[in-house]
Amino acid sequence: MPRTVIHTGVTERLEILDKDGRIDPELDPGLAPEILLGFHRAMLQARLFDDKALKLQRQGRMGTWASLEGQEAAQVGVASALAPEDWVIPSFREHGVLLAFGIPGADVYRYWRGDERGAIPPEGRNVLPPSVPVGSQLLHGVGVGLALKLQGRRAAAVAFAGDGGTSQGDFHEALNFAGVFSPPTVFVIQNNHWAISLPFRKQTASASIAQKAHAYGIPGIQVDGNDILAVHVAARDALARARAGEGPTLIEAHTYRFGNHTTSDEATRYRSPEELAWWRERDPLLRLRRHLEARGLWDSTHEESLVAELRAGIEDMVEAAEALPPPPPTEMVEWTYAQLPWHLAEQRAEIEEAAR
Amino acid sequence: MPRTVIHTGVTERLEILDKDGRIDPELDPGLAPEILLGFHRAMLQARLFDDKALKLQRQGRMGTWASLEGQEAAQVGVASALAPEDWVIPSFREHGVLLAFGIPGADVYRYWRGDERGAIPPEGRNVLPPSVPVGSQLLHGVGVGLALKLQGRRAAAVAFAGDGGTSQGDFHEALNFAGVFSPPTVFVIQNNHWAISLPFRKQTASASIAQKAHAYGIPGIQVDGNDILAVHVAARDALARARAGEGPTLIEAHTYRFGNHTTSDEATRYRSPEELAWWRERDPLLRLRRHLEARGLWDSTHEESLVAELRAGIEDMVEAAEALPPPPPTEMVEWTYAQLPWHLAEQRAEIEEAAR
Amino acid sequence: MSTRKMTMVQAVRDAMAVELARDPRVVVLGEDVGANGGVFRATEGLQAEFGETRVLDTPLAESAIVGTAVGLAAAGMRPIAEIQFSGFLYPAMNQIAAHVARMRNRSRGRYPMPIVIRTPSAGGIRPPEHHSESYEALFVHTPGLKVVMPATPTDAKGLLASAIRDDDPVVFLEPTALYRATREDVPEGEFTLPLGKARTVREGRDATIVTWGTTVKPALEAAREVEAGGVQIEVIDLRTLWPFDLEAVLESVGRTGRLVVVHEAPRTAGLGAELAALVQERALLRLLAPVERVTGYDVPFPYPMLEKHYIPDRGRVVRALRKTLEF
Amino acid sequence: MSTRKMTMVQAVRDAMAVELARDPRVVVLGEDVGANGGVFRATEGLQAEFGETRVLDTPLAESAIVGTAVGLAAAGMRPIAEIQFSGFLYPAMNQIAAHVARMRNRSRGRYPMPIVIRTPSAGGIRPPEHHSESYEALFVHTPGLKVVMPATPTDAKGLLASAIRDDDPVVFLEPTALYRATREDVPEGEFTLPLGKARTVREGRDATIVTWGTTVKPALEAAREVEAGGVQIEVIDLRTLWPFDLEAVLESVGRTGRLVVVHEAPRTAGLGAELAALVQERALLRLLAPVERVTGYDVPFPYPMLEKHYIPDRGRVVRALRKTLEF
Ligand SMILES: Cc1ncc(C[n+]2csc(CCOP(=O)(O)OP(=O)(O)O)c2C)c(N)n1
Ligand SMILES: Cc1ncc(C[n+]2csc(CCOP(=O)(O)OP(=O)(O)O)c2C)c(N)n1
Ligand SMILES: [Mg+2]
Ligand SMILES: [Mg+2]
Repeated sequence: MPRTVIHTGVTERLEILDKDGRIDPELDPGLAPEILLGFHRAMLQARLFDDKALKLQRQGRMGTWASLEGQEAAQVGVASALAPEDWVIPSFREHGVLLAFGIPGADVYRYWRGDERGAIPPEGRNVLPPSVPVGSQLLHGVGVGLALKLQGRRAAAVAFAGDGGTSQGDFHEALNFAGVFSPPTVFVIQNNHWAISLPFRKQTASASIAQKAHAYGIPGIQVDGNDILAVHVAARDALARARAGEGPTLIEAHTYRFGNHTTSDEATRYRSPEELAWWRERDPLLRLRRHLEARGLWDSTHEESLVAELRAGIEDMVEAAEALPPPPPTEMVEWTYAQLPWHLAEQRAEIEEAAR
Repeated sequence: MPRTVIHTGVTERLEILDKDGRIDPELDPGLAPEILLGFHRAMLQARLFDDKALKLQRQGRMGTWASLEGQEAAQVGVASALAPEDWVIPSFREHGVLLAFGIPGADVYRYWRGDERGAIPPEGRNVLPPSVPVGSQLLHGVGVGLALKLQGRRAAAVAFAGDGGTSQGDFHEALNFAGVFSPPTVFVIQNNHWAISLPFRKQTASASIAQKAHAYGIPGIQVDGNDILAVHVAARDALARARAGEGPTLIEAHTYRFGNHTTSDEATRYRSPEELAWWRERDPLLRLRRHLEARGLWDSTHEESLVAELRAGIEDMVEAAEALPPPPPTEMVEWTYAQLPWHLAEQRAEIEEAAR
Repeated sequence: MSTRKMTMVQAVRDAMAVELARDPRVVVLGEDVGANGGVFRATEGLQAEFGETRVLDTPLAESAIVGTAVGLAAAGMRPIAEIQFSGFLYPAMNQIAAHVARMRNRSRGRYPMPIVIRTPSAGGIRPPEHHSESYEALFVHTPGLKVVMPATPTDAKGLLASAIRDDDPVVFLEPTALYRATREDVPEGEFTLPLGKARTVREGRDATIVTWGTTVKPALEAAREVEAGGVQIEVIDLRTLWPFDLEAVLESVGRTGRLVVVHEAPRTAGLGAELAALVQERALLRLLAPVERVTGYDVPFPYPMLEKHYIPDRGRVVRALRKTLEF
Repeated sequence: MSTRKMTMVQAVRDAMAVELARDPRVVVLGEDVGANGGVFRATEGLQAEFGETRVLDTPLAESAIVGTAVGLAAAGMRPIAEIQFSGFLYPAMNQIAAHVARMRNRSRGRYPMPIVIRTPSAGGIRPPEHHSESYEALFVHTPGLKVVMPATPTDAKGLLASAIRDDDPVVFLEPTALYRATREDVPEGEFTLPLGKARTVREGRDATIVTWGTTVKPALEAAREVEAGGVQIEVIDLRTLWPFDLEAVLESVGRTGRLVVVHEAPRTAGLGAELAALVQERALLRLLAPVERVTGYDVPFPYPMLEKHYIPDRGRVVRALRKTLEF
């Protein structure tokens, strides 16, 4: 009786599609070929969209950009499990989630060109603007989930953060609130193993992020985040539970950012080419392509024509983004309050005078 | 390979002295009778000291008071394992820790009578002033521990919080930093099952606080916090590891506050007499007394004379606390900066003028 | 309109009860707001009346209380978040300043933040550290927030109801020292008072005092004392601290030519500075004397033994009035 | 004294290198301050030189960075905590305001807090949201802190060294837009400049501009432009924002009778308000015109497309100077 075990927390990892594109037969979710082709399309679009942004940035046509290359499966895997009435609460690197959830690419570009208007989601889609203060948005995921629950809606909220985000107090408070109030909220942590220059092993002494779920009495799972099937299945199941009133889940997607932290960063200062090479072999896109090819669903001709089609679409997005004239300077005071208070009315006049 | 267990976190609970005063022979730390009598004395002193404060408060001779009754073992058990060169970083309920660590009771009373001077520890003792913002002090425990480590001292820091404190982001950040930097810091959470009116089961969906240690890769243990031996042994071992450079520990002491949250609270509004009665049967003081009595080390005569002796000492503390004249009003500006800046020199003059 | 005698804390409770009944989007969340009814009883009985889904006892985490409110508001609710004491607003500061205050702007109106952050505030009840703070200037300086502090039960009810109905976030500071200081007839049922309007507590022609919350009382006492000397002092209770009723202030100072601002918060970069700055900017030539500030000192709010020397009292306001009148 | 050409960010680095070498109690902690040398390279090479126990790469948690610094300082160290951008000070606000600023006072001197909180600050580099903020007023309003913002490489070095040696906590705001804007000869080795002393950048008799950080440059440009009309404008760089050099300000305004305060932070309850309040309080009869404020607007710092319309520029300062001169 005296020295007793009071809790045993077991944490699992899910992998379905291995790096050579083979599916574990026992875990095969049996998705239709169109679905798999759709995953591939969305991942490729995300990669090309990202690549274009980096090019634009070098040309001075884009602001600071946080590249998602390498994290396509982690992002599309989740987005592909969303229903239109779900809510997305992103961090700043989830361009792939947004695109796959139906946010116009032109808006994403607008936002990162430095225009607040790019954060307005189209009617019928609920996506909060990117949250820059790391980790803080996870709490919004709790609140949105709670609102959906109070309103009796059959919808879920998905909130994103990175491995670095798990060190913030808000991560803890969000997961603890989620444990207590059981909102339909799925927390997706893309553990890309770096928070700028800090490697995951210095971010926490915990062996995984998934195991932190036990601290909150909620389910947690680690998935191979470069395995679109594992991510999709974990997200699908978590979302189904959420919508069914069974509460929150923590998903850790093990992945890697191939590029720099942002266009202001130089990753070679702090990480080795060997590590990068190791992860490039586990490229989420290649892996799915190998699988599709092995099943005779895909070949290089398909690939080439899809790339061309997606590139053309992305050029249109760039054009649309750049076609939008910058807002007038007075725009900056229009949105702070529902009605313009006296001091901002005065300041609007100042702005007009200064612009003259 | 696909669905694999990546982590198994086992959490244990330690109990040595049961509620009837019997020691588990396998776990008996074999402490000398003088030590056990010392524990009893310190716990009794804490209880009488607390009781006196409540009386003074009712007479208008004390400010708001947070009663420790019921938590004597959790506090003395830790304090009794401290070395003089260790650091104590308390919350606001640790009067029993302070007394047992050698802080003059008169100072503790002074502090709670509303006089900052009561927070100055005697030379040679390092105790930070009570920290009122719940949970925030745990980070100071990390910093103090880190300083001790950098300075190469063989000493440890012990930081205290309550069950409610574990919901704060700072708890998480502190334990995560501790996992990463491995300071000689022991975190003691007195889980008294209530944070004002919130019961522990609504504070977190986690089954215990101890298991949260797995989220940070550090050792955690739950102890029966009303069992002075279990608390002492867990604290002693954790402190020994800390001083030996083996890093931090999280200790959850399961206990109960018998009284109101503070003198501003009315606990009958939110908790049942049955619950209180259940815990009163597990009174930490009674339990040790039963043990001592069974071993022939104690009886009611001893008890009566010790109560009388301790009460007399406490009366002296009250007298000393009340004998200290209140500081002059200008005292309030003297300590904000090392040197009085111009604006506070001016404001000091204003205070003098206003006091005239 | 029927009325009932209420203390301020009862009026606060009443405003929430009425708005909870009126609008299903309103929810209350905070520490000890449920069975305990709040540590000051401001939410007494609300959970029993409206249920645990409308009145939520939260774990002990202020950032989470406000951050959850952000999500609730984004998804169409109108949360009232209680922070147990204003001293514990700091852990929520990131959520307040980075999200509550900015989400409407950041989303170009798509996600407004109709949130009220209620918090017992200011000094006078001799509590432990961090239970007596006056942080209005921090929130006034943070674009996107409105800031309100009532000084009477009626104002508390009407302004809180307006704050709850307002589409913008409101930091609602409740002076603990006034919670039970007086009872007065307060309208029952639905009742609002407009935000952004000051209240002239006493009319006068020789000097103006602008103040709010706990210091309205010493200001009035000082006005009466000084008036024994034959002058007349106007006392304005600002009520809405931002965006405040500059018109009322300028109108009054335009007549009196003399202004004393009284507040509990530390002086430097406090709201008194903004009042002084705006008045000298717009009425320099009307000023017969410098704007005086009677405030808390620039030190942490002292522990109970010295608290009464910190909070502006009648004597200090009288001295300032004399100084401005004799300038 | 030998000198070397340095940018501001090099000067900042140099100050830390010198103080780390000089005093074993000094430690640096923050996000990416190690191998990466800080996102602006302000700590470049320091970890290689002083080791991982003196220069600590922390997990991503600002409250923890500052809270750990509190413990370090209490136990005798002199931590320099880097917050990666001033926009991320908020999560650390509770530790800063409730502990860093109060621990000395709370312990009646037993636990002083010789902490420097360094943080890249203010706008002009077209970054994402929360990377351009000017929060000096929040810290000026918080008793117990000192606040510094340099505008030149030399000041950055000398003031940072003094801040590190100071026994009180200093919030040290580094204007990112000036990190690499200029290079100048900066003294090598040990070098300090006193806190609390303003720097007169340009002398003049007709109006005074008080400013700091990024807006010193547009202030100077405006001064030059207006002087073409035959007047002389004094420009004062405040450098230490609290407790600031009131004497220098009053001396100047006493001569010129006109004051324009220029800062990037939002206007309302900003530091400009305090300057206006103090100047009208102590020099009302010398004022020939109201104190003018040229500031950021009372909205969140805009995204890159509109940022240049937010930050006070030469044109806006010129207009304010003309207004005050023509009053
Ligand atoms: C509160 C806060 N602190 C610091 C930063 C600066 N910053 C931006 S991204 C980042 C690293 C984030 O790492 P992680 O959470 O792992 O996400 P990733 O960038 O890898 O996607 C940092 C430190 C920030 N945005 N917010
Ligand atoms: C940050 C913060 N929020 C709220 C409070 C008000 N408060 C004081 S004690 C307390 C409950 C603390 O519960 P717990 O941590 O379990 O400690 P206990 O009182 O049981 O010893 C609360 C909410 C506070 N002091 N600090
Ligand atoms: Mg990462
Ligand atoms: Mg408790």
